[in-house]
Amino acid sequence: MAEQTLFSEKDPSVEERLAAEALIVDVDGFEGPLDLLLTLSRTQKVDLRRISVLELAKQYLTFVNRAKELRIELAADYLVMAAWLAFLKSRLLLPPDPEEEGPSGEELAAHLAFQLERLQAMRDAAAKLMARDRLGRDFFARGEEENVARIKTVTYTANLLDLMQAYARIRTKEDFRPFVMDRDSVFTMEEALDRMRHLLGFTGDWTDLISYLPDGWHSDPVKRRSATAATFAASLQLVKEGKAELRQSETFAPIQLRSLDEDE
Amino acid sequence: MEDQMMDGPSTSGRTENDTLFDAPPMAEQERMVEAVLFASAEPVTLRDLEGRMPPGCNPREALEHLRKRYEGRGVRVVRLGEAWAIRTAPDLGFLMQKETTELRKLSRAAIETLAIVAYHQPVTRAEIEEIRGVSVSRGTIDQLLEMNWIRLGRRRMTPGRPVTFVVTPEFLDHFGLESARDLPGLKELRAAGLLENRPPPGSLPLGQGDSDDDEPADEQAELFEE
Amino acid sequence: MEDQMMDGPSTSGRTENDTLFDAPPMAEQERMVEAVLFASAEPVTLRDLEGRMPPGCNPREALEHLRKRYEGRGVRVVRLGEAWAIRTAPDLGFLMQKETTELRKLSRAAIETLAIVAYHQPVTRAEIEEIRGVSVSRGTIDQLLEMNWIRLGRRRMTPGRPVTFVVTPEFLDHFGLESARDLPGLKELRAAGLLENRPPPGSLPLGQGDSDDDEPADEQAELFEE
Repeated sequence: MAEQTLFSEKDPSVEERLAAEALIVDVDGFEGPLDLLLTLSRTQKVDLRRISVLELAKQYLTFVNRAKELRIELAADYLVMAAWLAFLKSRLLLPPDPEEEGPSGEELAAHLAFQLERLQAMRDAAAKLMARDRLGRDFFARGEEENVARIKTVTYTANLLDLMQAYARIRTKEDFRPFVMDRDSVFTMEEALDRMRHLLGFTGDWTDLISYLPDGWHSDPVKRRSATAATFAASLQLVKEGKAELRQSETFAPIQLRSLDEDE
Repeated sequence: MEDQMMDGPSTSGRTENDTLFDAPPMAEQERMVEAVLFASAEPVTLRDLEGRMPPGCNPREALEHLRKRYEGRGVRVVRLGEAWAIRTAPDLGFLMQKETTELRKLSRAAIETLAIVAYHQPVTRAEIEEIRGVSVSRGTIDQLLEMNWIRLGRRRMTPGRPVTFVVTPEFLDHFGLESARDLPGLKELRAAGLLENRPPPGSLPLGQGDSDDDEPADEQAELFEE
Repeated sequence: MEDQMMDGPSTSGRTENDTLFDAPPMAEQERMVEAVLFASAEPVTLRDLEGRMPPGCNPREALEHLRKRYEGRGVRVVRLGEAWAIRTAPDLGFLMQKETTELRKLSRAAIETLAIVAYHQPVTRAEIEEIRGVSVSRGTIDQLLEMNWIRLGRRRMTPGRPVTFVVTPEFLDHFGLESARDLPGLKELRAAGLLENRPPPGSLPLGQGDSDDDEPADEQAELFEE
């Protein structure tokens, strides 16, 4: 069996080979593997319902092999389809294995034939649709709309595209905005700095840093952590600016702060 | 104004106050519907007609009379879903070279997508892709939306709640269809089972170990849960 | 198409070749004149009609027939100088008032506000401002209320009990939506090219993006629900 398969792949009929070459030249013209399969199926010159999927799989694999020989790069989906068809072909050729799970080769082939028939049906339907009598070409609407302009009201309008674009615009704008978190329990360094600059003048001597925490930020651990960090960072900034000095008697001892301005 | 009426004795009942109690006679309603349809290039909905005609009128019935009256004439009364319009008879198109508009060139992808929406509606993007065997470019859907030939339908009640597409009254108008049920060959296609979303037998043979690109697989799965 | 004709034996003379020798029957000429007058953007002169119709036709006579046919109908065939047109019967002018509304695009502020209400409803004014990043003028809200596209929803059960806004059935009707839930989500907007193809910072952890709760718009909407 397997040898026979190989044989037919390596030595396709002249007709098949010519067809495959013609197709390869045109590979860009196809809309994916299903479209290509549909075109290949036409060479069988039978009703799509009676198509030989095995034959079709062989033709497709021949096509892919020829493309490889000609060093034509095929898109990934063509290769995926080739792998699947090779799998299908082996299922169709080998006697059914009772151990094997999943659908039979015949079921898979029938589904592929259905997909091809459905695609062809939609193409035929599309052609019939486009060939209908059409507005503006075969039949016509009123050319001169009556204008009995007595009441002139302005109606504001918008269509769905406007609406979606507006929403997209807002959301896109948001993408550029700094990520805004729920700020309820965040005390920023800027806020701490403001507060300390203001308070520093009133406290002459060494003062525990913790006493600079704003009211209401002591009890909740999350808030306290944020306020402490911000206040500490702010105090470092003040030291850097030469406006204050810090001291700590030992590791983990309270940190104290004193204004330098007063000394001057 | 009233004196132009010529349909017998009931005509005199057509003053502002009386209409509240007495709808105009059907012949008069037919005239009204005729005037409104003639004046508009766009299809006019039944609701619009009801809103414009005096209370108590039955535009649906008047439209049926009007349609019969114009049978075989140079213009026809056509129904487009819930809307009505007057259009020239298609066999007279040759007289209208001056009015002929260049039809917008549609790509093959757009034409096929349009047909799939029309025949399979409501249809999701994943289903369109399943039928065509290729992904649908965003430009294609956009173009059809922009031409007002398709619109968003109800969301599918499947995981992910994908949006669906359906055709519009403008689509029906353009292709001279009374409703989407009148699409050519619809019955035959349905009878042949070609409008079904038949699941592939068993599990998907492709992309087994590859769960990275599970997005299409997900949508695919939804498709078959119907 | 020929079978649409109803005037006896001469009908068969209406094929391309024959018209050179044998003008179409008068009833057919009347159909032609009717279609041309209907479809033309301006009044049509006799000469124009002669130019369009097959040789041997007598548009003047056809016009006379047509004019008689429309006597007493909702529209009339009228002569305007050297040209002819179809016009609404003067007594029915009152039906045309609706035709004269002028359409204008909604302002950017209004469409954005409307979009936010549609996507986030029920939504308070403060929330709209939060999302837009700018304040919303009273006029904008009033305009949307007046257009009947948004209406007041339930009050929020939060301090101050602010009013919320929701979209109306008229809104859904205008935009061809079955429900506001049919609006495409952010993911779909992005796929349709209406959004920058870039995930908002921090919102989509890599590799977990395509699970079914990947609809930022929906999530956002829920944020605002009570």
